[in-house]
Amino acid sequence: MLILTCPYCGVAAEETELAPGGEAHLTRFGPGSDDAEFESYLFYRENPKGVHFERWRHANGCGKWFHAARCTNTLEVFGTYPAQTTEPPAALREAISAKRPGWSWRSFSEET
Amino acid sequence: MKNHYSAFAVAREALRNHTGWQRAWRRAQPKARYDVIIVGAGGHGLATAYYLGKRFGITNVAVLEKGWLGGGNTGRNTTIIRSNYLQDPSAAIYEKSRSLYETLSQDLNYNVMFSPRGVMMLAQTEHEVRGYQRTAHANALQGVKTEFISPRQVKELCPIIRLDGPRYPVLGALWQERGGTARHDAVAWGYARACSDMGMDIIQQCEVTGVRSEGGRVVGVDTTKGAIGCDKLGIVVAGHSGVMAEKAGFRLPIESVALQALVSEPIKPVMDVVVMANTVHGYMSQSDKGEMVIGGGADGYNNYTQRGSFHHVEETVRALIETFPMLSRLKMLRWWGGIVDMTGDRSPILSKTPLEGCFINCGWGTGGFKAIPGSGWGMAELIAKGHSPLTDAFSLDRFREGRFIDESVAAGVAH
Amino acid sequence: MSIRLSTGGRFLNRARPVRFSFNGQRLPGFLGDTLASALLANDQMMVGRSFKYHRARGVVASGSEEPNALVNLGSGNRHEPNQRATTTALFDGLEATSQNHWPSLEFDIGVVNNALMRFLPAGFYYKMFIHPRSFWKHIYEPFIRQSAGLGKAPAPEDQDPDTYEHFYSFVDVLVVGGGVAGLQAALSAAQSGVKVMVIEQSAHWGGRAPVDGGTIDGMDPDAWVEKTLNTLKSMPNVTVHTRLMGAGVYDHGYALAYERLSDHDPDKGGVRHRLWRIRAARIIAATGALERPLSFAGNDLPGVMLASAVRDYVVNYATAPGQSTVVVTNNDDAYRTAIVLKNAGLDVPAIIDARPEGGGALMEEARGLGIRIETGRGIARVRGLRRVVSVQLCEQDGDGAVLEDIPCDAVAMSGGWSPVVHLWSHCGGKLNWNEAGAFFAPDPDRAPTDQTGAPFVYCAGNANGAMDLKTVLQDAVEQSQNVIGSLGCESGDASVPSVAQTQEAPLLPVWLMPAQAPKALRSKAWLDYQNDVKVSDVQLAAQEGFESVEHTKRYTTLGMATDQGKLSNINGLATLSKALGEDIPAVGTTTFRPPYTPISMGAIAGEARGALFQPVRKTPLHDWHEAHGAVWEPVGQWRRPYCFRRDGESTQDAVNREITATRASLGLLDASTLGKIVVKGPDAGRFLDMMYTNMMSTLPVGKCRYGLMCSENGFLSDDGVVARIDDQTWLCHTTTGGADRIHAHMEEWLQTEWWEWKVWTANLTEQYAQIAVVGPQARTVLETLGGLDVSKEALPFMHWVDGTLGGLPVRVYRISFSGELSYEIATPASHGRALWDRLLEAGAAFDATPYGTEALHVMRAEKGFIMIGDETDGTVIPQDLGLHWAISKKKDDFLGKRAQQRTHMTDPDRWKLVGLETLDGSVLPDGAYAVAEGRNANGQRNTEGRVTSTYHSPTLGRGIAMGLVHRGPDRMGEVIRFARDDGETMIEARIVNPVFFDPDGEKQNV
Amino acid sequence: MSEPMTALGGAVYDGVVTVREAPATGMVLLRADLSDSAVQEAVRAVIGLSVPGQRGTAFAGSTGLLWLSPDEMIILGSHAESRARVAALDDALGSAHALVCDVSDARAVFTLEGRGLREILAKLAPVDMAPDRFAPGEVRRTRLAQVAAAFWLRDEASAQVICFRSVAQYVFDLLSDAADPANELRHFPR
Repeated sequence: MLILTCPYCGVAAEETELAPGGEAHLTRFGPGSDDAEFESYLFYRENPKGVHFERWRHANGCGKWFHAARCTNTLEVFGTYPAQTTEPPAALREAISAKRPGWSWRSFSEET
Repeated sequence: MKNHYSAFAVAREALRNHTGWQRAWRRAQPKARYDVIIVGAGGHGLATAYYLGKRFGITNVAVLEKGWLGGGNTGRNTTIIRSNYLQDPSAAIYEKSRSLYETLSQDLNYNVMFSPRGVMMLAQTEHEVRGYQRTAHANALQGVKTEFISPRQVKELCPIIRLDGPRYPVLGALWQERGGTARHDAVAWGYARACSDMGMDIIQQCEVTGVRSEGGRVVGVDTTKGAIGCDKLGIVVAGHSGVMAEKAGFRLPIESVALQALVSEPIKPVMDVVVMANTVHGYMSQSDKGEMVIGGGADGYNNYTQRGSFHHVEETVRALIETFPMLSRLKMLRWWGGIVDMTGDRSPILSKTPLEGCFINCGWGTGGFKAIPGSGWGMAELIAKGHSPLTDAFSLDRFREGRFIDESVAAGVAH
Repeated sequence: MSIRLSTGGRFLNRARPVRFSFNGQRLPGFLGDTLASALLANDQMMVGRSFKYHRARGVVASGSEEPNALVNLGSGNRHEPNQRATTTALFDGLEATSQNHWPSLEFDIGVVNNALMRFLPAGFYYKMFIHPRSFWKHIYEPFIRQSAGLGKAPAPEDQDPDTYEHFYSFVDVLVVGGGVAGLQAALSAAQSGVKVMVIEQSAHWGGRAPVDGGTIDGMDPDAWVEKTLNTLKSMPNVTVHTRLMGAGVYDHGYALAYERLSDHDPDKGGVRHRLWRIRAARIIAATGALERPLSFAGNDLPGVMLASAVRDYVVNYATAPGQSTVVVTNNDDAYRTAIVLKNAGLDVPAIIDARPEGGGALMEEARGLGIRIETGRGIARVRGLRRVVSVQLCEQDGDGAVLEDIPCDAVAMSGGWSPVVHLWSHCGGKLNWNEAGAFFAPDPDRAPTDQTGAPFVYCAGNANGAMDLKTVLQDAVEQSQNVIGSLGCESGDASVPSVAQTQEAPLLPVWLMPAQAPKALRSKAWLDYQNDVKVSDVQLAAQEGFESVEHTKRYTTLGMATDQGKLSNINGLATLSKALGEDIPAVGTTTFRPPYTPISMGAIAGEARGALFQPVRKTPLHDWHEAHGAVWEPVGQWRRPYCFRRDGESTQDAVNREITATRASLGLLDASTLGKIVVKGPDAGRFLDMMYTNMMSTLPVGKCRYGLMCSENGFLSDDGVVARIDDQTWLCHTTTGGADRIHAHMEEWLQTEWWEWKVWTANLTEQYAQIAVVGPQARTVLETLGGLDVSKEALPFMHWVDGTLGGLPVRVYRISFSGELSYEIATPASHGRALWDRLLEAGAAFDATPYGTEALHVMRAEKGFIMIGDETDGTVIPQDLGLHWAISKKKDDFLGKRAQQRTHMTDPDRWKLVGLETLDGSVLPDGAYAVAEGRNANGQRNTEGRVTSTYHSPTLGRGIAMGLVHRGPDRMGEVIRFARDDGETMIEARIVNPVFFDPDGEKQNV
Repeated sequence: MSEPMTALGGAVYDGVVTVREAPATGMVLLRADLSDSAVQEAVRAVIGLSVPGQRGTAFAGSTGLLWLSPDEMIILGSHAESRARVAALDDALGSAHALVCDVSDARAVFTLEGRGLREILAKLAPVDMAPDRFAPGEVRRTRLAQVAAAFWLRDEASAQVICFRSVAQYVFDLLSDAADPANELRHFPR
């Protein structure tokens, strides 16, 4: 039973207040994209056993979408942050590097 | 030569204090190479190996298991067997599977306790009624024997059901008389014993750490017990398919989530059918031990812990109490979680992969146990011949073409 | 025989005698008894039958680990199976019956299994019943199921009369277990000021200490417990609860606790069970330890009990399981039992100690009391049929050669103690094997971790492997300090109470007695009493290659009974490891799953039963519908009238009447459930152009447009009429099911993809009641209400206007889903009922007829309008439905556009929407498929279409249907065949235009 | 014009606390960037109260402000005046990017009166109701059992709960059930 802190209303919300929204930071491919790009955008999700970035909505709360960095293997939460961004904040990535040396997710990794 | 199992054999052994029973499967060490390596000694992996030998005479096969055989979802599910699916490709593979279950105990000389006690899916809204009538029509043309039955018939088949629930009265049900359950561990053990008897090596405590390829073609695997060569590789590792695929150098359109199940304390027989109530997201059967076996919901987020969130259990239990009031005074004995692979259309993937000679079987989501024999039957053909009518529609490229196999259209969940 | 002692009994209230019944026999007891102690006090040694062999079973333990003493409790709609007698408090009028036997406890047919025991070893059923095939389902399985299954099911028709509830609690430190470890840990933690909650599963504080002796701070344990508890109760930051069991530990500090409020007093009133959902920053599991049985032949006979249990019954309940009790042990603790028995004036013929040198000070104390002590010895077998008659003494190191037969009527055994590590393990905590104590204990380096990655479960006392009073209290303080430190708090008082106790000699692991026991003895030495798993069964599993502990457990069913192996796991594991010739830690341990002990389903459901099972959503007109014969149809959580039945009418009659009346004159529909989402902002038009397949930005103010929404995957997901309110504002109608979903969908795209766009949305669905006024007289009735010009000129088709009708504030949309002249009128919900009443009043002259969802469906089908959920099912794209006119060609992007360009979506062979007319005028079956020639590669019949909607049209007096057909629109006039659900009988239908009624729209455009 | 009807016509239950459906209450929804000074100014001008901070409330007599999210606020007031208030706010907000709607009829309002109200809410909402964790003046959006709701404490003995109108009966039944005197815990200090 997860607890995630909503960056908008500041509530440490338990899972039953939240709705999961899948992988974060997807790039939308619309008309003009090729089949592979579009297929990947719709169906190929990161599925790491470890550090993951995902979307949540504070559905039974302020209604806002936010992002969470979470370990899918231990359920440790490295942090949450607003959805209006295209990549994880640098400070958060550093915090993760401190706890999970050598982590990587998509193009992001300890080095970046 | 292994023991032949029979009442006579048991009696004979009883008279000599059971000293004559041999190992159900040989203890094996990896050879340098095999014609086919199957990664994952769960039901699907073992069944694939079994039919490779049985149907195509390919017995130079190793089944590699990181833990203990049958220790994944095969041993964690609620053992429901049915084939009343809507879409043709699903109905085909699940019905093949169901029909193989009918004679599996005899084929394997191992009692898997297939119990065709009947499966009913309750229709509790007008929309569900229409959905199941559609399924019944489809099944009739697919050669799957189902019928849409009345509330009265529902009550006759399952006296503990409450028909006139205040929220969702039972308006009828989709009934498959030859659906049922089987003993999950026995399915894995029976296949393992038969594979071992054909000379195949089942190697437990052997984790695959890498996949070897040359010129885009698979040539072997690295394992915790050393490198092993092979011509063909079958990856059948529900819950960890993504992780294995990565080792093989390709990606899969799946996500891994936790699915929960629970059992009550055992009581004397009260329910001789399997009941699924999709409107309220609950399904239940009674095991031979007398436990009420209950399927819960899946989490909506990626998770490898084999621990689900409690609120799914809560939702399932309250729904079932509404349909089966007597449950309220039963006690829950144990609940647990398993990791399942979810695909974009919630249907499985049985397919070639970008790596030549490497085949994948995954994405069964919440419904894999019932498919074990059929999946093995089709997967073996796919590996041996390059394609199979049972698996063709479940190929990876369907996501690119938009050729989905969506079972949710008729009714909710796909357990 | 077992008896009640004339004095003593810590828990007994001798002033309060009660009567209870067991198998119909009325028996006496005292308040404070458990059912188990009361049964023993009445010499009821045999209390049940085992699962597989139906062997006689008696009480073996004194707590929640009890595997044998399970009963059917209560009667009628309060009947409950599998109640543990050892944790069931006695009350006046308690009714219990024993389980798993027929016809009676004493004479049980099932006991033939016992005679056949050698033929029914572990896993026998995997090897038998294979032929003939049909026999499994019809003969073998029913027999196995009937003979298994334990308790009797509650009656199917009975509703549970009791109620349940949940409670959310948030604490810094949750202490599970009210023994001295838990109390001390709570005290040291609380002194730092953090919020502490202490929960104890039983009704009594102090755990074993008061029974086991020693002194704490110079007080006897009882006094210390009372003092400490009073201190805790006096602290504002501490709450303490009894009858509240720590059931499960989940991620992020979530703990489930199970409170039994009235099981001990059913007439108390109020909820029966309360499920606590506790969020704790840290959990201290002071859950104690469980004593292990010893594995010798006949250790399952009624009268053979855990030494600690015998002690508990004497000290706590003044009940002596036997007059003459032999104690058998591999450790010093069991000597306490012998001493307690002796001091209670009972006979102890011998203490049989497997250790060659025996024990320490306690042994001397026992010897001093004149008790005979046999060291290096064991029990070859226990003699007796349904109760103990004698034990046969042998050398522990031998093969069971009998040295002497010692008469006795009870045996107290102790194989050492195992920490209760369930809560530690639930959330991933790992264990280490402790050689000296021969048990698994928590490995502090592999603790369960919380959302910050920090360990959040700590074990203290016995649960942490600290096994004597002194180290228990030291460990409690130490763990408590660790917890406080990990929370970054100032640790308070870290002093440890002084303890005086008797030193104990080391234990000697004994996994089989005697060590060289032959098969004959091993096959009578029980590991799992309830499931009848014996030492020989585990050895057979190993012989057959079931080497993993999980395999063995599943093959033999060891530890899978209702006690979940609390007594059998370690003994079974040790037996397996010996059989495999491996160390115990190498073989590993099985995972512990919640709950710690079974909890009621009722408690899990909590308040969500009956009226509170799920919310029912009601429109402002709900009560009127209810009062006027509404046949309800659940639509999501809404209830919508399917139709309104009048006296004597069938549902079908009512639907036909409603349609006819509406088409002839005037119908009224409660459309309040339709979603109403307002979208406003400089970028609102641009945004809606992305949401909808059609162009919404160009919609003129004052006009309406029908719009389609697709998922990004291309499939049609919702539809509805959009109205342009002003320059920057649109109002989007959605389907009933769509309101919340579509609003969330809009917000998702605005917040996570186009957050730069200036757009606000609000879901106004429930602000308005909305009523459709439909039929030739629609305009007249609105004119009768007055206040608004709704003429053809003032309010043309697909326009809207604000104003008042009959004095009520309204917004009127001139739209039609029926093909009739039709207005949808929105008014604030608080005026909805008033508007409805006025419409009925004004409409009376025109036979104003309220109609339901089915009439709505039929009328829209007569006009060939699609319905989301009927024509669509998540696999249908707008192009399949001939809705190209609603898909903008001008826009280079909208959600779903790219998806609809994929090969399979543009395939000309897709099934497309057409109308269907049966040649004989009958109604096509719902969901029927059109059959094509031949079969596919899997032998399935080929199909070329399916029915999506099918109705009897009272307007046309025939069956009408819509369906998706292979290249349908190109095949107008063609006759195709639909199969009935037998797959054989065919119905012929002609492909026609889906608009069956008023194709030119003359009725709606008046 | 007819008298506005509330969902339950003022239903009442007397238990550990008194659960009462409040009379028709005016509610205006404001969606705008609440940190925008123009927006704050407009609100102050029309309502006479300052925009509260995160999860905050502001009250003056029957008028109140509820912070629902960084861009969402509810203005409480008399039911009769809400339409006028919408117009006034629209004027005051001028060109600012904002959405103002009358939502007076979209919700049901309940009052809880009595010292036991914290434990009533703690039975239904996954919220720490301890006095040192949830104080008067804070508004909490969460769920009550199976539906979304929001509540705030006016003082230790009175709270207000709002939920959507369609589930008013469900929420009233929930609160009444939780307030059954037979199930009182006295969990929180009073």
